[in-house]
Amino acid sequence: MLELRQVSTKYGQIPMLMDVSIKINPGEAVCMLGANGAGKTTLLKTIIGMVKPVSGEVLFGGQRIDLWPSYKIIRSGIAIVPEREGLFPKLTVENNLLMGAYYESDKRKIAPRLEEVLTIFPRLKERFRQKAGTLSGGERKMLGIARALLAEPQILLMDEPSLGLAPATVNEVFAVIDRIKKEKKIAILLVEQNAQKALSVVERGYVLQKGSIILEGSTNELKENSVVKESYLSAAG
Amino acid sequence: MINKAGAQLSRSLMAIAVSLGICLILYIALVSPLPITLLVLAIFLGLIVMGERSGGIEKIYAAMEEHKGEALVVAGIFALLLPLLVSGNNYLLHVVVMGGIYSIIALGLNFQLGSTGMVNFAPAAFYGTGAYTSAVLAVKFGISPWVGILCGLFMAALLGIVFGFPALKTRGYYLSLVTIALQVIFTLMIINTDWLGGPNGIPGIPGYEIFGFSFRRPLEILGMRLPYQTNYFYLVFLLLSLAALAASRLYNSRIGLAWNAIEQDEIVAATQGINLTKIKLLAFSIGAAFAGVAGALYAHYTSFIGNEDFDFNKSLVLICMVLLGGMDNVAGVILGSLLLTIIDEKLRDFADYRMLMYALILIIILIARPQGLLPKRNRKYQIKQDNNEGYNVTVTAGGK
Amino acid sequence: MSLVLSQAINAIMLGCTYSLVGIGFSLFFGVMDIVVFCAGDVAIFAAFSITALVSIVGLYAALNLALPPFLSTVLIVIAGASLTGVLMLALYRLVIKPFENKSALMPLLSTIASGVALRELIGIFYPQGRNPQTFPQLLPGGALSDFAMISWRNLIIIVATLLLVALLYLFVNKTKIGLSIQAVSQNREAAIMVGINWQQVVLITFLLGGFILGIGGFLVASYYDVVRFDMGSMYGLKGFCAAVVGGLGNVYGAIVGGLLIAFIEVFVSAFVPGGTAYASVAAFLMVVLFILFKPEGVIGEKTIEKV
Amino acid sequence: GSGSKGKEESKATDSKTVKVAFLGPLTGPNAMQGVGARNAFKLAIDQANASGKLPFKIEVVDLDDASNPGTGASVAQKAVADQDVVAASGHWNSPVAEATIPIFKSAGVPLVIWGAIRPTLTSKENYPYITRVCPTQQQENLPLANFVINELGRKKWAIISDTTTYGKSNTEAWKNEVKKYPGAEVVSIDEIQVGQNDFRPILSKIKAANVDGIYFGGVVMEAALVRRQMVELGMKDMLMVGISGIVDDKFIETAGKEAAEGIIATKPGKSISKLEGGKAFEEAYQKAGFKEPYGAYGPYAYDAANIIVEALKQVGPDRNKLVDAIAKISYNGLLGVTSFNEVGQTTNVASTIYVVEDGKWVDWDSSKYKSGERKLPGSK
Amino acid sequence: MEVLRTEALTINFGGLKAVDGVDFIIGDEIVGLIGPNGSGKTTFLNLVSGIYKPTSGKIIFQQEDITGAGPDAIRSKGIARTFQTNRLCLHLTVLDNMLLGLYSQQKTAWWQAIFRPAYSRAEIKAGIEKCFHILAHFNEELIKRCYDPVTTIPLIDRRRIEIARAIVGEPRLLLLDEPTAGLNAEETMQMIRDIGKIREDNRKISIIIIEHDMAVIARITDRVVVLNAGKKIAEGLFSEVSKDEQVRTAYLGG
Ligand SMILES: Nc1ncnc2c1ncn2[C@@H]1O[C@H](COP(=O)(O)OP(=O)(O)OP(=O)(O)O)[C@@H](O)[C@H]1O
Ligand SMILES: Nc1ncnc2c1ncn2[C@@H]1O[C@H](COP(=O)(O)OP(=O)(O)OP(=O)(O)O)[C@@H](O)[C@H]1O
Ligand SMILES: [Mg+2]
Ligand SMILES: [Mg+2]
Repeated sequence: MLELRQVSTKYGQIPMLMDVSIKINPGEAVCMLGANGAGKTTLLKTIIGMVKPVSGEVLFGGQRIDLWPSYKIIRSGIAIVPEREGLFPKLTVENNLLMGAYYESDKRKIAPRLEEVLTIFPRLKERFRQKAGTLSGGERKMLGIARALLAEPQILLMDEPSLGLAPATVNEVFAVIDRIKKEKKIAILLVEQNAQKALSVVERGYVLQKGSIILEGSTNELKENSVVKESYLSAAG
Repeated sequence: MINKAGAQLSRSLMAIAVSLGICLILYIALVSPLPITLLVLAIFLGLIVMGERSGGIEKIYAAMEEHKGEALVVAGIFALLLPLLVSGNNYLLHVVVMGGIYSIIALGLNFQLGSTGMVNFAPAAFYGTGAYTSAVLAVKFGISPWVGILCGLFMAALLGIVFGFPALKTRGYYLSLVTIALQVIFTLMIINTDWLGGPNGIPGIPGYEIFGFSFRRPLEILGMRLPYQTNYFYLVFLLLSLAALAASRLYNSRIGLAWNAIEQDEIVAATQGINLTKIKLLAFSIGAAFAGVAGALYAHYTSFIGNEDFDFNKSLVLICMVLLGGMDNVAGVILGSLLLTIIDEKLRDFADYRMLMYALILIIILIARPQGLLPKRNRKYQIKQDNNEGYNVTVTAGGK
Repeated sequence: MSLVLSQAINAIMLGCTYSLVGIGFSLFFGVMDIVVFCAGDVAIFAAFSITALVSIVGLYAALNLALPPFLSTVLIVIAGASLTGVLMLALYRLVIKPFENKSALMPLLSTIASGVALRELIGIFYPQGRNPQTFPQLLPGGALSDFAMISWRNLIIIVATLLLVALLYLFVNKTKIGLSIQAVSQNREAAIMVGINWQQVVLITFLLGGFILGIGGFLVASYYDVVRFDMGSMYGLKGFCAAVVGGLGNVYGAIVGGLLIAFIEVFVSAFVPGGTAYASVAAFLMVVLFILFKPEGVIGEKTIEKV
Repeated sequence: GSGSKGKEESKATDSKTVKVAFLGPLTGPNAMQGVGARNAFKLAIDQANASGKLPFKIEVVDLDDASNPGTGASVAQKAVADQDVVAASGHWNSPVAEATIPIFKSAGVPLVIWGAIRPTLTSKENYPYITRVCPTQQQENLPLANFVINELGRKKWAIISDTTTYGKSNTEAWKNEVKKYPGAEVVSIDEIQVGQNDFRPILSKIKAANVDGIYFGGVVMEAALVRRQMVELGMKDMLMVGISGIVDDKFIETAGKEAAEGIIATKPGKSISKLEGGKAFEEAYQKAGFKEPYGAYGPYAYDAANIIVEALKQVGPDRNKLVDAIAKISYNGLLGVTSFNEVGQTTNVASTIYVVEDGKWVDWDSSKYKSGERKLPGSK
Repeated sequence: MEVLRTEALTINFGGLKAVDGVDFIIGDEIVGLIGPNGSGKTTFLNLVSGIYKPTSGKIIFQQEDITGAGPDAIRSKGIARTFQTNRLCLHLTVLDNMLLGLYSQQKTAWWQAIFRPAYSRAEIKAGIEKCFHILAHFNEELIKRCYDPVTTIPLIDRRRIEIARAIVGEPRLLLLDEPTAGLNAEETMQMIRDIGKIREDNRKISIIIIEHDMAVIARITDRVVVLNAGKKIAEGLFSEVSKDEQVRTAYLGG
């Protein structure tokens, strides 16, 4: 469904991604692990066309999308959960959410979806008319996730969904990921630092290091791998 | 060892050469007609850009910082000889004197605009305060212009605090609107105050005198008769040097750092213990004080001041000087002010097209070189690292 | 008719002229987060292009042969405003776009400079451009009552101002494009992430903003019957003030702000002895006080910045 | 033989050029005044060069003071820096003249003022360096007051002036004049900005005050707008008067023919048509192909140029000698015989009263108003 | 010994009580501040560091009432902080950012900056030495890059610089807002070690730390305080608090 073939990107002169190839099948959840600054966010931005690859190609549903403008890529069925600053600070929580379903042609579908995400994150309901810019860090993250869910895409790109969330909410989020994957057959590319949790909801995973994929495999393979164990699953995690 | 000494020598020569080169460029810009001036400017800019691309400019900067003594001496000698070089042409000297006066204001404005990021559209009001204070004291009360400079400095600094007050509460566009409004109010109040001459301005302001020698008299040295502008040229040059020294020392101190921090992030600055009120008002009042001194100089130089000399357009020009030269870069600000004064004067020949050309030049500069001729530089401190005893820091900061 | 009433009418009319430019500022700032300082000059450009269309090209006379005068006027205004819209687009490309993500000072200066350039261009290239031009009378001039000041023209200006503001308000806050304009200005990356074609949105905003300024320029010039090449700088400044006093960001704030400034000016010059010379001082002082003590504007709610 | 000698001679004369500087507002809001005067000035110099009576060629250096004293000072510096510049004529704005006078004085370059009218410009201190061919503001307001107050019997006045020096001095001058006539009074004074567009608040107030006339102490553009808005507010039947600053066809054009009808203003000098050389001047001006009208001060600039030429003829291109020659001159030119008094002020102060009639400024004496065919606004 | 105490600290954002009557006390210890998202933890730090003014209640720091004091005054008294989303002066160099942390301790006034007496020189020298000393503590690499603008520094090092900046001025109380958010397990471990080192270096520094990573809380805190909806709902050793029913449902989850 989504495939990157030998994608490389640069920030100015500095190479960021090097020959990255990944593949996500329909309805599949895949995670991407990697240290700080490894290029995970860049990878997601490359998929949605915010960063243009210098070589390689990105395919989505069989079509080459790397030359498309971002809005076209998004409208063709990809949604993204932003890492940190992906909200409209002066719009209310409500309008921020509605922005998620902005290109849904069938307006009747929006109301039930809204209902649904607000039951997942009751906190957002409490803050419904507050400006997004005044939310707490965790609340913002929830809003980012909720907005992406509202789009009901074919594939959901999630950039560290557990970042800054309370433990209970983290559990909730991963439960939701599991559910939408199963119920709505939405494919998921999950970028996470919380490897333990991430590996519990995905089928496969990749490890990105300094812009290159150094490891890929099924959940179990990864869990057994020494690098993953040491860097992502050690005692503190 | 010899190699090292050789490298040292070549760097010192490089610094001297660069300094001389800049002086020559300014000189050519001054004496040539506008197209050549613009061409010279373009070439100069081209050289800088080339240097930046190839990294060569870093070597030059390093050499200049290391041997700034030599570089400054060269520039100083050049300045001392300038009245002879223009062979007593009083118009060219007049342009340079004005350039020096604007440089002083621009250095002051830079504290607000460049260092602290507070948009101030009213520097001309500070300039005017200095000028009017000193002029009124001299004309109405017969007080010596030398005392007038101090009073102008003081009054401008006071007004700086008043105008700086809005900067405590607002930022960005709002602040720019407030300062524009204050500038307009300042001009209107001068026009409406008959005591200050209203629209007539103040004519007949006396010149400076030292030991009975009037600055309005031609200067005779070595049997040569140099026009009276020469006297003012040396005075302005002296004060500009002092202003530049003060500005660069402030830049390299914790005050300059605090200004920069406020520009970047006020909340971070406050949580580091920076008293925003104090430090912001300081930027305004010191900056205004510079402009006040410049204003006093101007008043006693031209002998006439009127509200048109201190209006919004003048503020705009002053802002452009800082911008063209390079925000928060002392050398850049001076360079920018001198060049823009020269260009501004040359544009006079184009009568009807002057404002249009001015606007177009400004837009082109903004687009082509938004960071200015000499962009902001990182603060450097001279640090030597000894292996055993940690870090041996010798402070010689104060580069520019 | 009492003096106070006639002065109030003067103030309302003056306020309208300020608001007409002010809404341009509000649209660009409140929505695009950018101050387009040459808005006043753009409006005056529109007035000049309409003057040119009518008195040089002779369009009005030509149209009048086939259409009722009312329709000809509308067509001419649309033509002038469209020109202005295109001009605004060009300005965006040339002097605003290069400064995206740069310090706020840059677009401010570049638009001030382009305002100067615009008015100088008019002064130089318009025939006799530095002299005031008589603005063609396209609006019916007749008085509605014995009182000369209540004329059809004044009424049309007031109604048109209100209508413009109302439509713009609805557009910005209630339509999809309006919301996406806001989204783009607040966070471009986020706008991209939800699939907004931000370039298109920006173009539409500037086109629309130019169009509205064009209509504004037409109405302002109709009120004075005269246009001058350098009128725009003052209108720009007062319009900006109107937008700020009203609260940047609410399009309808510009009306409140414009009226407030106009009332202060008119009443100071009419009822304060010797006040005429201080009318502008009073107006600007009010603006300063507003920014300092109620920066969110007359209407507009205060929010505490989240840290 | 003789042919080659003639060539040599012309060569010699060609190589010798003398420069005279013209200063005035060539850009900005007052550009029309400056450009018109500059054209007339150039015309005179061109004529002098063409006459072949001079042993050298005169070149005009025209410098834009932009109505700004700072600019003025700086271009004056430029002018005196050029040793070839032996004399100058300048300025329409008094503050600018104020700023440049010390410069000319200290360089010993004679300055003939063609259009700045603040009384204090010509003074004992400035004599003999500074002379002036045009009358001062005081000299201009006097005949106007006499006419409208004394002869027409209008007593109650509202003053509208701009905040420039020109406006403020006019306000002062008019107040002083009004005082001279028993029963006459000024009931309101309003100061406007140059560039202001809306005068309705002021006019509404004046309307309510019921005055006999509005004295306008500013310049063309604002005057035209004031008149236009007077008509709009139903004040067409109120007299409006002014001095030379509004006597310009642009006033009528901008205010509108209808609205301008019956406006009265005085202008120093006699109307061009009445001057001896007036016709020739107008024709020459036309022929020279200048785009802009010569405006109110064109004739003064023209005479100023000729005075300089005359002095040059007398003493040659020497700054110091020219200073005295100009100050002592008695020159019969376009405006009649000009000579300067002990402070350098012209003694030639004839003035004419104009009224707008059918879209033209017409000499009062030959107007339908004088003959009683038409009635001025506000006549009972 | 009591370092900081708040009494019934409350702040209102237009009807929303983000912090609601919190009594808090910290001595020579590391206290963890935990609670669900939006429970008012960051707001509490903002109150203590003077960025927000409390609607009611008191803040007492070392026996002195500092309620309502500005952030700069509070920093000068010895409370330093970091931010939830990393906040450095991005276009200044690493060293300049560090020197800012020393601002409140340095004395050079503006006129001294101009005349630059020996005293001021010595002050700068000592300051830079101190900055290097602290940086060395976190990452030697940063000393080599001390003239690089922060924009070029990787995120994790930025976070280290932020903490280094906070402690270089030797505060009595350090407030940390989610220092390990977004770090992977290995990086988190390192951060814990670094924070531990701060305490080893300077026994007299108390720390309030906000975290959502319970492993971190368990490892380094002496005590925790739990907020929910702006109110304090529990406090004590983490091992005990984590068994509290209310805390489990509100925060930790099943
Ligand atoms: N626009 C940009 N220009 C230059 N460099 C950039 C830009 N954006 C990111 N970088 C740099 O690229 C590197 C990788 O960034 P990226 O955000 O992709 O990493 P990441 O794997 O998502 O890390 P994290 O865990 O911090 O989210 C970082 O060092 C960052 O500083
Ligand atoms: N300036 C403000 N205006 C309005 N509401 C605010 C403001 N600041 C914070 N809030 C609200 O106060 C509540 C507490 O926010 P705070 O940032 O303190 O939460 P937190 O405990 O730090 O949460 P997190 O763990 O998600 O960072 C939130 O619901 C937030 O929406
Ligand atoms: Mg990332
Ligand atoms: Mg928080």
